[in-house]
Amino acid sequence: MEKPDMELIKDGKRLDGRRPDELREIKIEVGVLKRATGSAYVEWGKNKVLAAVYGPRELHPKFLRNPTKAVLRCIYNLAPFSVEDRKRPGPDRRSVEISKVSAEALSSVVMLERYPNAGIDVYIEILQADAGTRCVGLTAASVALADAGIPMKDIVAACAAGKISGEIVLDLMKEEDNYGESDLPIAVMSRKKDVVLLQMDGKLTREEFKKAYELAVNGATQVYEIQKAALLKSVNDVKIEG
Amino acid sequence: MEKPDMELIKDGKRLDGRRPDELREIKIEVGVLKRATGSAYVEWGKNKVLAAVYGPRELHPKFLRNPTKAVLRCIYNLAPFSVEDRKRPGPDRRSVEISKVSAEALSSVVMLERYPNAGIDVYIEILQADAGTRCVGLTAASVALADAGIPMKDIVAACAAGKISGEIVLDLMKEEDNYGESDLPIAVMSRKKDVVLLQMDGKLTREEFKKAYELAVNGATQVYEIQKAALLKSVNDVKIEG
Amino acid sequence: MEKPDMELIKDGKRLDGRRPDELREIKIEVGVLKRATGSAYVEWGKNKVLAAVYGPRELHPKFLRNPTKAVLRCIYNLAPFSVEDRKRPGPDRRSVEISKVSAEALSSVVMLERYPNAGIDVYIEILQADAGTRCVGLTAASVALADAGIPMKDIVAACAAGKISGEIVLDLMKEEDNYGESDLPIAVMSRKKDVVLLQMDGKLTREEFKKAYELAVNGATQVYEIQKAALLKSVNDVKIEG
Amino acid sequence: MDIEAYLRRDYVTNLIKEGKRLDNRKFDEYRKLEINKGYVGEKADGSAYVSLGDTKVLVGISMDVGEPYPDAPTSGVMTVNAELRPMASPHFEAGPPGEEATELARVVDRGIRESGAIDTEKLFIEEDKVWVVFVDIHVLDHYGNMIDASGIGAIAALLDAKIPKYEDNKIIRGEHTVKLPVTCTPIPCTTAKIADCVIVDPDMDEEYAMDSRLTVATTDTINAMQKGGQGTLREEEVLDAIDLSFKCAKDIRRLVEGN
Amino acid sequence: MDIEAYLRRDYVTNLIKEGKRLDNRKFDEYRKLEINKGYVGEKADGSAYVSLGDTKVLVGISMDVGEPYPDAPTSGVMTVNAELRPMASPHFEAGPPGEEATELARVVDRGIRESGAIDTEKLFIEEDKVWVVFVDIHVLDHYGNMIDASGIGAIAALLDAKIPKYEDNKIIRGEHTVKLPVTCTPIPCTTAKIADCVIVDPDMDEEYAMDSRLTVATTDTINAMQKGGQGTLREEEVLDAIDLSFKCAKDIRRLVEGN
Amino acid sequence: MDIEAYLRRDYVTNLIKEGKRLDNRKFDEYRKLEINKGYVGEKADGSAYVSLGDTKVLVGISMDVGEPYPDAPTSGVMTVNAELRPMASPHFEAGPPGEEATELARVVDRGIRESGAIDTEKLFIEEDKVWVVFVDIHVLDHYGNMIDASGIGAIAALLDAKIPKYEDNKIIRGEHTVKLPVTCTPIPCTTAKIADCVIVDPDMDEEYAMDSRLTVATTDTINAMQKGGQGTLREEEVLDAIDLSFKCAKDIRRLVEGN
Repeated sequence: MEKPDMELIKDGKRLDGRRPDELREIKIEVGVLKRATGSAYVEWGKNKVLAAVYGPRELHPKFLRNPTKAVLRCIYNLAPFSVEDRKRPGPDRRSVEISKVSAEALSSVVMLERYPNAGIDVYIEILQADAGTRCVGLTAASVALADAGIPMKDIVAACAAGKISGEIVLDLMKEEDNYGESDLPIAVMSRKKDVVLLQMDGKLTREEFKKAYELAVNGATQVYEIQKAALLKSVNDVKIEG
Repeated sequence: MEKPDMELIKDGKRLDGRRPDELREIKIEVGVLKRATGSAYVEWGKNKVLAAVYGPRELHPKFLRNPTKAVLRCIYNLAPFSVEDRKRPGPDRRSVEISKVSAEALSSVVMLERYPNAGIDVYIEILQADAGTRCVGLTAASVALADAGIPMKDIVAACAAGKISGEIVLDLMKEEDNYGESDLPIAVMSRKKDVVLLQMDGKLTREEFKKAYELAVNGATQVYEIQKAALLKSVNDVKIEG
Repeated sequence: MEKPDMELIKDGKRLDGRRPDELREIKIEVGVLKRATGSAYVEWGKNKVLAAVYGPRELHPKFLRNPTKAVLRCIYNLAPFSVEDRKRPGPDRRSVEISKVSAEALSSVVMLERYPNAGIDVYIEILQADAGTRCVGLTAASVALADAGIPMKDIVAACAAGKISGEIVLDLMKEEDNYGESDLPIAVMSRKKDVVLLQMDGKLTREEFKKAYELAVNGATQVYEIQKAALLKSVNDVKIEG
Repeated sequence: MDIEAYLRRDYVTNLIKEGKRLDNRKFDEYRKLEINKGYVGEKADGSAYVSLGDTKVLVGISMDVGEPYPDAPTSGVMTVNAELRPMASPHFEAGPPGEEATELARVVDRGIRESGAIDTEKLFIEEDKVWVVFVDIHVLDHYGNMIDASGIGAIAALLDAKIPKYEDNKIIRGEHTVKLPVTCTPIPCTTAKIADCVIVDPDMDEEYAMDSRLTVATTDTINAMQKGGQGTLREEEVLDAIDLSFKCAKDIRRLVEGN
Repeated sequence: MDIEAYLRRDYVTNLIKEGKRLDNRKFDEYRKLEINKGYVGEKADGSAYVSLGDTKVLVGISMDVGEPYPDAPTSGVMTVNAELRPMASPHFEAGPPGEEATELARVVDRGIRESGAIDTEKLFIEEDKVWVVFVDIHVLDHYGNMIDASGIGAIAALLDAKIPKYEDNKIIRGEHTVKLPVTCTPIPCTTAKIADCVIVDPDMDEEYAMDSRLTVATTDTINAMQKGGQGTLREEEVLDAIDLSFKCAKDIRRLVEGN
Repeated sequence: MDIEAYLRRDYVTNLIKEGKRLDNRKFDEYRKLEINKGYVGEKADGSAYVSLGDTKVLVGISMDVGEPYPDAPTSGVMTVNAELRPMASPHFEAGPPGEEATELARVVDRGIRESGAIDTEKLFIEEDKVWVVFVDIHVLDHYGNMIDASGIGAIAALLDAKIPKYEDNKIIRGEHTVKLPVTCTPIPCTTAKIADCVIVDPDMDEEYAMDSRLTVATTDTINAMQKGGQGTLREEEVLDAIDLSFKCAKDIRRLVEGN
C-alpha cells in the first residue's frame, strides 16, 4: 500500500517527457461501429477506448421507466486483456462506481425530458488501460452521444489533474497514478465549465486542490477542442460522402 | 463435530449462574426505527436483534400475489460482525431455512385474509448473536408487527429448551448450545399455547421431549409478558406524548 | 491434454468385446414419471438417462413468447454423482452448449407452429454417464415428446461414431472417448436421415468423416427401431390396461 | 391448476373428516416404499433409488478428499445437497436451490448428523486430510412427502457406500476398500395435520390440503424435528406425531437395512 | 410515494430559497450526532452505532488473518463492505450490494485508506500472514446522508477496535492484545446543492430535493471527494463545500475521538 | 425490429433463390477480412483486432502462471472466454455469458485445442506450475458470423503472443522472452443454408434468413464441427460445407499468418 518514493519529475519534465501542464496525445474517431446508434473511439496516451450509444429506445424492465424523462444508463467495462494482470470478466466494485458517476455526469447534459419513458444506454469499453480511463470513457461517450444525434445542452469533456513528486500536474499516466500522491478526475460542461463529475483521492490542501481543479478544467477545455474537431470532421465526411 | 465433555451444570447452577428453568435477561423496545411501518429491538442475554415490518404494501413481482390473502415474507439476516468469526454477507442455507420457518410461524397469527394481493415484509437483523437467535428474532418480529398495527389473532412468543449435561434446561446460551446434547426452539401463539414453530436437533427420548417442550412453552409465556409490557408502555408513551 | 497411446482394438474387437460397427446395449422405457406430460428412461451401455417433457404450456417470462410458434427449451443436466469425480451442481459451459444444440435439434421435428405463444420444456437428466450422453439424452427426449403426445414430423434418433486406434467405430464408450482420436455425435430425423445435430472434435480427414458420418447415421437407424418398439409397447400396454 | 388444487383440497379435507384417504390408506399407513440400492453403482460411491408411491428420489454419494473443519481436525465431513429437478414438478424451476430445497437438505442433514450415523472419526486420513462425504439428493418426481423419500434415500445410499482406494495422495476411482462406517439408521417420518387429524406420509393432494406437517427423524431417540406449514399444532398432536413416527420408522428401517 | 416525494421536493426547495430548512437547522448545521462505540462488543473486534438524526448505521470490525497483497507484502489489508439492509428503507432490496451500496463503501474506504488512518505496517504477522481488517457497514434506518453516518461509524469503530490474540497460528477469539493502530481521524462531510444553495448534512427530504451532493473527507488535508447526483457544481460551490467540510469535521472529530 | 427482420429475411431468401446475395458476393465468397495483430500490445501478451465486413472482434491473450490439470501435470492450460459486449448488438445484454457466448467460446476452443495448435508441453515451468493462456474474445460489433471472426482473431492473437519473463516465482510484466509456441493455424469457416443453398460467411441479414449453419474448423484435417440452427442438413450439404471450408481456410490462413 505504501507508495515507494520515485522521482516522477526531473528538470521540469515528466517520465514521458511532458511538461507538468501538458496532455498526452489524444486521437478521436467518430462513428466507428455499425450496429450502435452512435459511437466513438478515443486513443489517449496508451489508453484505447470505445464508446457506443443505443437509444432513445424502449426501456426494460418496465419499472425503471420514468414518465417525465428518459433514463440514461451507463456500463463502464474493463476488457480482461486491457491491463497487465488479467482482469476477471464481469463488473467489480470499481467498475460499478465509475458506471454510476459516469451516468450521472452524462445525465447532466442530455436533454432527457425530451424522451419520457425511454432508455438511453451508453457502453464504454476500455480496450487498453493506462490511467485516467474514466475521463477517456466520458470523453468518448459524449462524442458517441453527439454521433447518435441525441440532443445535449453541452458536450462533456473530462480530464484529471494530480500531485506527483510534490507538484500539481495535468493528466496522470500509469506510473504517475501508481506512485503519485493524489488524483483528481473531473468532467465539465465544456462551455460553462460547470463540473458534472468530480472525484478525488490522496492528499491535497485546499490551495493545492484549487490549483489542480483549475488545471484539470483547463485540460478538459483542450479535450473539448479535439472532440469538436472530430465531430466536425465526421459531419463533413458525411457531407462529402453524400 | 464430536462435542467434548464439559460440565455445564454445577450445584444446580449453570455457567452464567442461572437455574435450569430460568430465562436470560430480556429487554424489549418498541418503535425504534423511523422508516419502517413497525419495529422492535430485543436484547436477550448477549443477543441484540432488530426487527422491522413494512406493509401491507404492493407486492412485487406480481406473480407472487395471492388474490385471497396477503403474502408474508421474512428475511432473517446475521450481520457479518454479529459472530466471532466474521460471517460472509449474504444468505447462507441456515438463514434461508430460518427465514422460511419464521415466515410460516408469523403467517399463522397475522390476519392475512384482510389484505388480498398485498405483501407484508418482516426483516430480522441479528446484530449480536449468542444462541437462540431465531427465537429472539421471532419475538422481536411479533412485537414489530403489533407496532405496525397489523391485525393478529395472537402474539407469537418464542423460546428454546434443551438438554445439557443430561438435564433439561430453558433458553440455552452459546456455550450450552455448543456443548449441549440437544436444542428445541419453539414458538407459540401466546394465549392458546399452540405451537407455530418447532425444530429440534440432538438426542431426546419421548419423555425428555415432553419435558423440554413444556418447559419451552412455559418460557415463551414469560417472554409474552415482557412483550405485552413493552407494547403497553409504547402505547402509553404515545398517549403521554400526544 | 496429450492422449496416451492405448490399444483400443485388438483382433477386431473393442475393449468391451464389441465389433467396430456395433452399438452398446440399449433399453428404453416410456412413461416412467407421474408429474411430467411425457417421459422416457434410457439405459445405453452404462449410461442411465431420464427425459421429461412439460407442455405445451404458458411460457414465462412473457418476453420469450413467439406469436407464430411455440418455443422449445431444453435443459441437459449431469447429476453430481453421475460421474466418478463429483460434478458441482448447476450448469457448466458444456451443459449450456449441449442444452442449446439439443433444443435446436428437437425444434427441427416438433410442430411448433401449432402452439403459438406456448412453451415446451424438455428436461434431460443424466443419472449415470459413460460417454455419448448427449445422444442418449436426445434419444430419450424424443421418446418423451412422443409420450407427451406432442405432434412431430419425425422421431429424432441419435448416435455417435468416432476414430479410435486409427479405425472408425460406432458409439464410443468412456475409455474410447477418453483415449480415442475423434468423436462425431449426430442426431437425425429417423426417416429422411437429415441431420439435426452435428458436432465433431478431434482429427478426421474428409474421407474419414464421410465414413464416420454414414456409420453414425446407420447407428441412429438402429436406435430408431428400439425407440419405435418401446413406443409401440407403451401404446399396447395402455390398451391392455384400458 | 389453482382451481383444480382448490377443489382437490376441499375433496381431500372432506374425505379425511370421514376418516378416509383418497387412495384408501389408513391414517397411519405409509405408501408403498421401494428402495433400489446401488442404482448408479458404476460411477457413484453409493446410491439408492427410492419410490414412495409415485414420488421418486435418487440419492448419490460421492467421496472426495478434503480438509477437516478447524474445530474437529480428525473428523471426516458430510455435506447434504438437494436439487428439486424441474422434471419433478411443474412448479420447480431450474436454478440454485430455493428455500424448499434448502429446508429439505437441512432436515435430512440433521437427521443423519445428530444421530451420529456416520462414524466420522474413521474418515480421518492424515493431518489436514479427511474423507468428505457428499450426499446429493435428486428429486425426480414429486408426488408428495419429498422429505421422507429423500431422508430414506440418503441413509440407504450411505449404507450402500464404499470408501475409494487412496494411494500416493490420489483417489483410485472405480476401486474401493471398505464400506463407509455407518453406526445406525436414522429414519425421518412425516405426518400432516388435515382437519385436525394427524395422518402419516401425505401425498401430493394431501399436501395441498394440510394445515401443517411435522417431520420426526428417529433412531432409538428423536434426533431431529421440523414443523412446516402455516398451521398450528397442539401438544397432543405433536406427541401423537412422535409416536406415529417411531412406529412407522421400524418397518422402514427394516427395508432400508435389507438387500 | 412518488407524488409525496414530488411535493416534498417542491416544499423543501421553496424553504431553502427562503433561507430555511424543514427542521429549522442553519445551512451549515449538522443534525444531532450520537456515537455508541463498542455497541456489539461481545462479538465484534470493534464497533460503533451512529445516530445522525433519524439515520442509524451500525459498523462492525472483524479481524482475521490472511495474505498480504503481492505488491505490499508487509502491510495489513483493509476491506470495506456496505449493506443497505432492506429494513432501512422501503426502496432497499435484499441481495448483493447494488451501485448505491458500492459507491457508499468505496467512498468510505477512500477516506480511510488515503489518509493512511490505519498503520498497516503494524498489522504484519509473519511472511505471507497479515491482519485483515473487515469494516462492515450495516445501514439500519435511512433518513438521509448515509455516507457521513457510515464514514463516521467506520472510523469510530476502527478507533474502538482491538487486535485479537494470535497463538500457534490460531486466533484466540474473545481475547485481545493491543488496540488497532489508528494514526488519524478522517471525517467525511457531505453538502448538498438545492436551489443554488449549499447546505450541510442533507436529510431524506433534502436528498429528494437536491441537484447534487459533494462529499469531502478530511484530516489536515483533503483525502477523498465524491460528487453525486445529476446536477452541476461551479468552482465557488466546490470551494465552499470544502470549507464547510473542514469546519464541520472539527466538531465531529472531537465526538468520534471522545468516550 | 421484428417486422423489419421478417421482411429482410424474406428479401434475402428470394435473392438467394435467384443466386444472388445482398452485397453481391458469390455464394463461396468471404467478406473483406482485416487482421490487426498486436492491437493492444502495450498491455496484453498477444492480441488481434479482426474486421470481417462490419463485424468487429478484438481478441486478447493474457498469460498467467497456474496449476496444471491433474491428468496432464506437465502441460500448460488454455481457456477461452467470449463476451458478447452489449455495444455489439441491441440484442446483447450485460451479464455473465449466455448460451450464445458459451457456444461461441466452446467452438473456438475446440478448433484450437483439437488441432493441437498450442504446444502445451512447452508451457511447463516446474512441478505444479505451468503457463495458463487466457484467450478473451471481445465481440464489439456484431454484423454476422461472429464464430469465424472470433476463431480467426483467437489464432491470430495466439500467433502474436509472447511469453512473459518469469523470475524468482514472479512474472515480470511488460517484458517477454519467447513467442508462444504455436504449431499450426486452425481456421474456422462457417457456411449457412438458405433456401437449400449453401453460402459462405453469412452476414447479419443472412443469419436471420438461414435455416441452419455449419462451422468447420480445419488444419490439414477437420478438427471441429458445429451445426447450429433449427434446420436440417443432408449429407451432400454437409460434405459441400466441408469442401468450402477447406477452400476458404487457405486464403484466410495466409492472411492470419502474414504481417
